[in-house]
Amino acid sequence: MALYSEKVMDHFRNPRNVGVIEDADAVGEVGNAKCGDIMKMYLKIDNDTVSDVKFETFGCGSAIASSSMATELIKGKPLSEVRKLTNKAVAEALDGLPDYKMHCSVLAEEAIHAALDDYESRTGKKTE
Amino acid sequence: MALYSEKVMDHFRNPRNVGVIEDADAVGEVGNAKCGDIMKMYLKIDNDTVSDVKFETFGCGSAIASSSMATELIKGKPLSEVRKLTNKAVAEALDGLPDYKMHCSVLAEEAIHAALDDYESRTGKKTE
Amino acid sequence: MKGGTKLDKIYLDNAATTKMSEAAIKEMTRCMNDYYGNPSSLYTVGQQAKEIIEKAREEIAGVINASPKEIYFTSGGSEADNQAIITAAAIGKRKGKMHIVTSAIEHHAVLHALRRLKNEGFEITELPVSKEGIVNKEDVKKAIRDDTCLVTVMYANNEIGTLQPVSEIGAICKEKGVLFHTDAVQAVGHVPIDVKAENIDMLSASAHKFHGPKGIGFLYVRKGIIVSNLIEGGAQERGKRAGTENVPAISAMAVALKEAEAGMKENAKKLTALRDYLIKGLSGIPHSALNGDAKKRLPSNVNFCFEGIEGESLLLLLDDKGICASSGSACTSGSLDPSHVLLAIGRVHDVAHGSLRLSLSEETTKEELDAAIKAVKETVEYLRGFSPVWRDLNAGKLQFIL
Amino acid sequence: MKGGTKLDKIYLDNAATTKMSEAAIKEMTRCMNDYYGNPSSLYTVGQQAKEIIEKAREEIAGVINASPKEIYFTSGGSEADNQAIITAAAIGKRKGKMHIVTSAIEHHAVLHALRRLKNEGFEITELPVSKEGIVNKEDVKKAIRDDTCLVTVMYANNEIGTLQPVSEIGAICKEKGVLFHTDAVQAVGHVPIDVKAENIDMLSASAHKFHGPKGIGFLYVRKGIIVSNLIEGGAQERGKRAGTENVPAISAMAVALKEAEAGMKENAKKLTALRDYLIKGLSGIPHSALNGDAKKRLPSNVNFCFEGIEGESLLLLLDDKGICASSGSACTSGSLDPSHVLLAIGRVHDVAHGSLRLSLSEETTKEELDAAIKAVKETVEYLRGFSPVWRDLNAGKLQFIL
Ligand SMILES: Cc1ncc(COP(=O)(O)O)c(C=O)c1O
Ligand SMILES: Cc1ncc(COP(=O)(O)O)c(C=O)c1O
Repeated sequence: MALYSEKVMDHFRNPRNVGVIEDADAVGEVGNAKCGDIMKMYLKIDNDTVSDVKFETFGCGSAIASSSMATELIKGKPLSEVRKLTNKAVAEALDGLPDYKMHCSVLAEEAIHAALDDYESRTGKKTE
Repeated sequence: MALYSEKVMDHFRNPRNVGVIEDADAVGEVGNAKCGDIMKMYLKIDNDTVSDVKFETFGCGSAIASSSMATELIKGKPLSEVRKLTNKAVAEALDGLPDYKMHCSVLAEEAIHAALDDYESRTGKKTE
Repeated sequence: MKGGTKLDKIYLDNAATTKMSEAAIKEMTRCMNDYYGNPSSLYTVGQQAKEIIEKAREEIAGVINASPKEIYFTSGGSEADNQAIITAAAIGKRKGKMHIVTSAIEHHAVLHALRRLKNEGFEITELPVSKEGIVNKEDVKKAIRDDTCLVTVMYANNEIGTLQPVSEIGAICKEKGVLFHTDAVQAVGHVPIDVKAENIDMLSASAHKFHGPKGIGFLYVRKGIIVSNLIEGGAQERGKRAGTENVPAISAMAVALKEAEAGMKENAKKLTALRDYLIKGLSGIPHSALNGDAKKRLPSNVNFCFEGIEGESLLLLLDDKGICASSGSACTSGSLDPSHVLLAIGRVHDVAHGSLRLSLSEETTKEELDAAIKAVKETVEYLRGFSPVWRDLNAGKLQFIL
Repeated sequence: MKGGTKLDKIYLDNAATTKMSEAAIKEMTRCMNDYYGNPSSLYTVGQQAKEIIEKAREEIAGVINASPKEIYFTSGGSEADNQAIITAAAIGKRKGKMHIVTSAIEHHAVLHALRRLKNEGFEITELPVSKEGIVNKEDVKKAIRDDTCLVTVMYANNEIGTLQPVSEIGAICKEKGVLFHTDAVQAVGHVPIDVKAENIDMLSASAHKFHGPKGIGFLYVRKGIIVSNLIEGGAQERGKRAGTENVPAISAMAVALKEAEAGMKENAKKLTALRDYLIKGLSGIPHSALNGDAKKRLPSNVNFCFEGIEGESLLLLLDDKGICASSGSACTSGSLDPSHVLLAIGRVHDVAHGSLRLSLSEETTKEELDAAIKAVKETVEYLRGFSPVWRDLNAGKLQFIL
């Protein structure tokens, strides 16, 4: 009955991979302050694999939890797999989100895709 | 705050002059069962004075109390004075009635007037 | 066990309102003390309150075989009735269907809500009832037209206790594709109800009729029906009923309803026996008659007419003897008209004025009923003693009706 | 003293709802146990209940200088607001006056009731407020037209606590012959109100905002104004609000209101000092700003915006630290728009998302506020620590607004 699942609250209270990677190989930022949610993902990429990831988020509890969970889901994963990350996977990994908060998981997906796009345009490589 | 004044309840619980005068000199009946109130007044008249009075009433608490009070107000009174009995006097003597029960005091007035009319038509005398 | 001080009164007006159960009072008090947070708040104290109302919603839904999302909390039966009716009317209006079928014996909450719709251009068909006070399902079938948007027929009548053929009407409405609302304020917690099996689209209930608190009730609306707001404002009740949630009352209502459900079978059996005992006792009064069907009635309801006397004076004198009763529709409203329900079952005005409703609770005892029967007998006799109507009846100037 | 278990929480959401006072809980319990009779019944048990509600009506009327016949009990503030508005609309419609003046910062109960009227053909003028959140009385004067049937401006705002120039607006409406309603849900029991002196025609109140029970409130309507029913049915509340009277809640509301009145002066003084202490403390957070006027506000209300963070995450983390707060309008409704009140005082979306309302009660202590200030400071700092917005602001990529 609680607003958020235990998982969401855990990732909200103890977000994993918070912060900045100064020399990131890819950066993705989505959302805007007007809507109340901004997510920024920093990726370190070695051998087509996410070797490190950090995030910054301005947003509600589920936005922070979604960012945190998304970083966990892609850390150490090959880019081709990262490309396939969906918002549904993020939400499921969090044991669900309230309907009206699903857009937070969408933002997380988009932030990661934006970072991959950034990587493609920096390197000319394809990630899918 | 109670529905009825103490006076009303007293006259309702212990109605004065209840009953019938078999050899009445005047009888007045008003109201009808459809409306929920019927009052019947029996008068004994000596020397143009109400020497005895009895009533029968089908009706609510305030109808019974109004009949009772009305009989008290006219008992022993000269007919000219009885003629002047108003519903207001009955209601006041009862320390008031709820607005929507005022018609009960009107019925009492009318029952007495009907009895006086009956007396007039029986005797040819004028009562006012 | 009901809570509170035992009055040295014989309370036989449970159809008007009931004493709260001890468990309901306890739950109310618990919530008032410990769960005052706003259920719409994010913090724990608020979320705990939210959990309490959602648990209540689930429990209440369970009792009538609805799903929790189909339950909307209201301030009572009248509000639920009004909201159900404006909901159906709004849907009807959108489709150009402005005809409503109802019965002649509905509660004022339904009656007056419909009267307002009439002023707004709706056409209302008021079905008659049998002399036992029961709607004929064939009449319902015949009354439904292409432009009918709602059938609203109560589950059990509040004055004469008659149970209506709800599941038959539900089946007809389903077949015809017309919304069916039932005012079940007198029935919920007293007789088993299954909104699915009985094809009920909307149902109104009020907690104080089943030993819950006053000022709280609920409206069941089948999934898929778009609910119209009566009270606009905040997003409570999924945006369909604004106002900070009455957490203590909601939870106490659920407690009372669960209790009522648990004891329903046993209580109904016990009450039916008591009811029939009371009916038998009162039938001993000459020129009296039971109002409503002898069998198809709430286990708790007894309603009589006595010829030659008027109801209010009877009630006041019974009160003096410690008996709390009513004349049918509880009302010191200034309306002097006799009950529309008694008129609908064919009681003429003269007789309808002399009605008495005695409604039992699970705590009513045979001894109390013996005292009540004695008191009613004596009082009726006393009042007849100086009733000009009674005199005329006995003198043959008027004809006995009963 | 407020009743119940002491939570080891710091409850600073008294604008959403308050803890019931011990006396109110006691009265509620007393009535639930001993006065369950139906106030519309004839018998003693019912008449006793009637006496209780009429005494409550007198007491409540006294507090706002109304007469008892001008008080109608409702299920809360939302219902009272809705009924006031449909009352004015019905009168307006009859006279062909279909224009209503309101403010941009009304509660949703007023806002949404007016939105519905708009759909029915009424024209609504929404007056702006100053950046301090106060309606300009000259604007009211200018907005009133020949076809204006109602001015509805709240007494005190629920989010930012600003007190509106009610008596000035009252005087204008009186002069112009236009009905004036004020949603005083946040004000009743907290600031002195005199409906006569302030020329208020209609006023809404809700008991749970002044340590009374939930699910009960009242609408004051000046004598002579014909009240429209929101809930149709029985003859309760002189035929203007159907439903079996909620005796325990009505009486407990009166008890709470009398208590509030008795302590009002002293509490206001104490709270104002605490409020200003809290404002001072929070002002120490860089790039923050008080919302609403610093002086013309409820003694209990503090509302801040913090740049670079979002409100919900702030609230959730404060809850973890034992602090119950809200972001302004209590709402997990799914609406993701920032408060219309904050937008109305000129806060842009970016900043409006980062709002925090702390609302005090008479039991709030300086120690609690110290803890709250510390917790807010730490949490804002923590959230800014990984806010991309905050980073951009500091990097000069975005411009600070506050
Ligand atoms: C200003 C204002 N108006 C109306 C309401 C509605 O009151 P209630 O929740 O009691 O219906 C509230 C509180 O929620 C309020 O603060
Ligand atoms: C059949 C019926 N419908 C509706 C109501 C109204 O319920 P409430 O008084 O709780 O609003 C009642 C009782 O008063 C009732 O008996």
